[in-house]
Amino acid sequence: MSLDQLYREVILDHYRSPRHSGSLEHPDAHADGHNPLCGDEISLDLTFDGDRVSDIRISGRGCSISQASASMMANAVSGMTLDEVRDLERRFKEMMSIEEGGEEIDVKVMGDLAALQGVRRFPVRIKCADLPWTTLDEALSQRS
Amino acid sequence: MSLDQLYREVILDHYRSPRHSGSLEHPDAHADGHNPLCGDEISLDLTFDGDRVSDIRISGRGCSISQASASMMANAVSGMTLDEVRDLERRFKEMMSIEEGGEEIDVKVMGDLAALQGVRRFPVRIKCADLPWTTLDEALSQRS
Amino acid sequence: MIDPPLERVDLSRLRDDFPILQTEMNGRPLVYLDSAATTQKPVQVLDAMDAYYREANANVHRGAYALAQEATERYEGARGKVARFVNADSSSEIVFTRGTTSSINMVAYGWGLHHLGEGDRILLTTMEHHANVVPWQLICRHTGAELVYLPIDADYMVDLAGLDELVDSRLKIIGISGMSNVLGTIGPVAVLVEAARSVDAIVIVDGAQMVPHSPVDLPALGADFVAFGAHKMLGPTGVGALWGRPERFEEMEPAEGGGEMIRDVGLHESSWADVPHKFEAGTPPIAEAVGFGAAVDYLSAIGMDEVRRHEIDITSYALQRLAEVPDLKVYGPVDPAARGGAVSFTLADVHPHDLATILDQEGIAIRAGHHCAKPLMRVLDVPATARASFYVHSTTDEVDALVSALWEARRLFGLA
Amino acid sequence: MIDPPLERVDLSRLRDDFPILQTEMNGRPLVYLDSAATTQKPVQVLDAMDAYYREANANVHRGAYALAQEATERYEGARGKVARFVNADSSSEIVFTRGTTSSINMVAYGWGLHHLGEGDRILLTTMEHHANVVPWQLICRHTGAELVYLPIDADYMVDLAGLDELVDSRLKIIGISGMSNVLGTIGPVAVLVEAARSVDAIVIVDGAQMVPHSPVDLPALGADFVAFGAHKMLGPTGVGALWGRPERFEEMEPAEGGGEMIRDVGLHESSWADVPHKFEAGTPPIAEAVGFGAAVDYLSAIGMDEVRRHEIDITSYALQRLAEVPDLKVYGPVDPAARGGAVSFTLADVHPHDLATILDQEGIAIRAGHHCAKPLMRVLDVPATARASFYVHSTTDEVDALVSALWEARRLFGLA
Ligand SMILES: Cc1ncc(COP(=O)(O)O)c(C=O)c1O
Ligand SMILES: Cc1ncc(COP(=O)(O)O)c(C=O)c1O
Repeated sequence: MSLDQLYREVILDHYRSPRHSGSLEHPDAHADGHNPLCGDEISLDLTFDGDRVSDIRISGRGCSISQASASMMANAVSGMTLDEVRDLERRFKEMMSIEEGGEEIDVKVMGDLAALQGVRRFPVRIKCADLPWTTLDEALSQRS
Repeated sequence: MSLDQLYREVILDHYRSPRHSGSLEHPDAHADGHNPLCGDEISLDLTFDGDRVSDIRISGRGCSISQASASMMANAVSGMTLDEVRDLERRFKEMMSIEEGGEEIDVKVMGDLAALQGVRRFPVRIKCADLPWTTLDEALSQRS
Repeated sequence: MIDPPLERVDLSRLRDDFPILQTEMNGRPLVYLDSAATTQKPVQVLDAMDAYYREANANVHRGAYALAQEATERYEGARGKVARFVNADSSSEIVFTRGTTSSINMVAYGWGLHHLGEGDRILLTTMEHHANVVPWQLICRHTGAELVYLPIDADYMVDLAGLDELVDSRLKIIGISGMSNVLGTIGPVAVLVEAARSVDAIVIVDGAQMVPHSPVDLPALGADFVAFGAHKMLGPTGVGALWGRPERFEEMEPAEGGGEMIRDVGLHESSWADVPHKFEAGTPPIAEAVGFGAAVDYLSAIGMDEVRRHEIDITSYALQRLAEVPDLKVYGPVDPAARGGAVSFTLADVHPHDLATILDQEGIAIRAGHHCAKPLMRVLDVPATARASFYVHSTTDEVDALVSALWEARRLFGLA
Repeated sequence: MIDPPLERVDLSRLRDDFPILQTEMNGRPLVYLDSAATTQKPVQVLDAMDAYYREANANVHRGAYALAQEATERYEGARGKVARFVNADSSSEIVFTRGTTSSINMVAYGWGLHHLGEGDRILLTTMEHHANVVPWQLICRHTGAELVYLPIDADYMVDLAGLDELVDSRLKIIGISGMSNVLGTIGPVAVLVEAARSVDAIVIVDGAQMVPHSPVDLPALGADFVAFGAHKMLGPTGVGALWGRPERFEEMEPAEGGGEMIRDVGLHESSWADVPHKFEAGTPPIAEAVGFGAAVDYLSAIGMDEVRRHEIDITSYALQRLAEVPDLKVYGPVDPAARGGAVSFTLADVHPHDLATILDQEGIAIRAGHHCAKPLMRVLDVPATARASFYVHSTTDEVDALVSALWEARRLFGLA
């Protein structure tokens, strides 16, 4: 049943206990994301150690999909180099856009994020899953 | 043919050679009439000798119906007492509103104005025929 | 046409008039519980518009041919119908606009901009729709006037305790929702009208929800202006109305300029047509007004007393059934007679958008979000609510479907 | 749907798409020669709106259920169609409005009110429609700016001789009709755009007649804003569009406040959504936008080059045939390639309203009056003109019927 696929336990877990929650006092980069259609909000702080994300903190309000996506993203990118972040971002976008029954998701690479693939079947909600990523994009673009 | 009935010679004659045309330098009453729907305009000056219309002058721009109606009206009311004017006004309104085949028009009383009865069959144009009369109404109401 | 008045039990017969209610959503029969956002349209309304275009379409006024005359009669006829529906004394008390939002902006720019100055005050409530907040913020910027607010109390009613303190010579305008689209709360129009009278302020009622859902006699309401729209009362999008007292309309300047609203236009100066045309610049929404007329005909055939009675019935039932769902919180008055049929709620920590998605899969359309009432969301201390809202065609079966789906949401979110 | 592109000879086939063209007026087959006032609608447009209400009606944006998503897609899809029709670079260059008048007022209040001051100037021409005159008069009152005008020359073209003198640092806005609804004259947009550039003024084109009647590439036109409406291009009443350059839209303030146009609303301050939604306060004309989309689809299927070619053909023919009628005077350029299909005329001393009545009896619909261009009527020194205007479905037979009826008018008025 597709709703069960959408609201998998791992998603609800990230929704209810978001990882990397909070903000940083002296972030190297910051961005606020906002989905004007549904009102979801994400606020994102980053620090870097050279080319590497040394810390990431997120605060926000919104639906389980946007908040879980943010928590999973924070988990994943923390400690990654910028190139690795870009690569993951590309893979995530791909996952959200490919047809069902298309290319398999590489669960090893995607980790918890793979749980979001159910969102594809709910086109209205794809923007929710995307919001943290577009916000991250903006924060990174500030830096360069 | 009803158009021939509408555009009778007497109407075109009043349209082309309006009677009592012009304005008065010291009118006892004055009113401007305007049909916002078609733009027809009537400007009307009156002097009185006691209870009697001693002079009436009209200037205006508009279709054959409104201008002929004004000219015919001026002809008719000139020299009339106020009561006679009111009476004629009532008869005119009646003529414009009665069903075709209804009460006969008293041509003796109405004179040239009877020629306007064809207008009834063109509801859009009734306001044109009415314009001089509503303007006269306003001028008279100023006086009392 | 349906025959007035319908028996109470026959309201369900109306459903056949609404083609969309025969369709499915996500493979399930559509359960449309979003009438507060926009209503569905009966065939009578669709046919009136279609017939207008097929038989009578022409630009209105000024047309000297029969077709233009017919179009004008249908358009002005619709104005007469809407006027009678709200018990106006004359058709000229009804200005056709683009919708409720447009009607309120018309008063803000047409009356507010010309009558407000530095230090003047506009009184609103914290339950207002953005349509009755933002236009006044814009006017404050232009005039130096300021906004003050009446709060909402613990029973979700407008709190009038501080009213007296706010009523003084600075008060020029009171804006009040006749019925909240979030809480269902009926606004205290009568009290505010009395307060306004004492200091010669004007009252504008946001009637977007009030006019569709209850019998209204606008002149008797005592307000100066009432804004409402067709699409929330079975009519089409693209048209609304502003009812106003004749003397207030006379004080009001046109907010837009153009054709139809003029008496004369010179190169540098112009003069205006009479009310209501003075406020209807340009080609009006002609077919939409005709549809609006057909919508009020339809509602009148049911009878607005009956519409209101049905709304109280279905809302009572919904409030009762929703109370059975654990962790569900309703935001709004508990007494169905003190409120309309918009029922906002949250379910534990399930975000309203997640609720909407879950219900959507069951064919149930509800709204989730801030409902264009962000200030109220802050008062309620929630980012959003879910909202089910009813109209003449709503049934208890539909409420039952909603409640079952909420149980399903509980299961999906692991709420024991 | 009709198959693009139609052969030239096949345009008459289109008539079957217009239900009203199969009807009668005063017992005669309707000869509709008033497309400049409003156009008739093909079934494709009526069906698109009807289908919207029967299958997809819901309020747009923010809806988390499938029906609302579908409604949003049809609404935003229509924006995309209109954008492509005018060759806009992006959908966000199209703001949906209530119509041409509303679009111009939006620029007047949204841009003019915020960028004009005492002594600034707005340049118009004496052939403008009231919709492109009165809004600027209103803005002048608010800002202390003043209006200046370019006259019309003996050939009914905009007289540019005095232009240089008027182009200086005081000039902030130029408003120009892309095509006159009275004279048919095509406005000298390119020349005015160049003039405006030299002093950093903006140009707004009244495209009410231009966009429906000729192929347009709005970004290439060089203007800053172009206003147009659906009902004069086979679409419904109640909706229009404002095309704008992105950078100008950024400079522009919302003219109306309400839902949909906000990012956040506080009690005293609000922030705006992105363009184009920033300018679309309240529930938009959804079904009407859908109808607008269907109308541009229909026109695109014909091909706008073909539309223009047909207009030149039928206008040439009409000018030729009208020249045969003694005492008939045409007001407008003689070269069909320099003009649109609105042909104004007078016949001896027969008042245009009398002409319209006479033609009406023959089933022929023409307009008589000032055509919302009173300043131009004073220039032409007539109280009114009669006007026949054409569109894609107009035929030479209809022109012939017009001409015979004019002979009948001569007889009735005793013109030898
Ligand atoms: C040249 C021109 N501009 C503006 C308008 C106004 O358009 P609307 O009445 O649809 O707002 C019209 C049509 O009446 C027109 O012909
Ligand atoms: C209470 C209230 N006021 C105003 C509005 C605005 O109406 P519209 O969007 O039709 O202009 C709405 C509906 O959205 C409403 O519910």
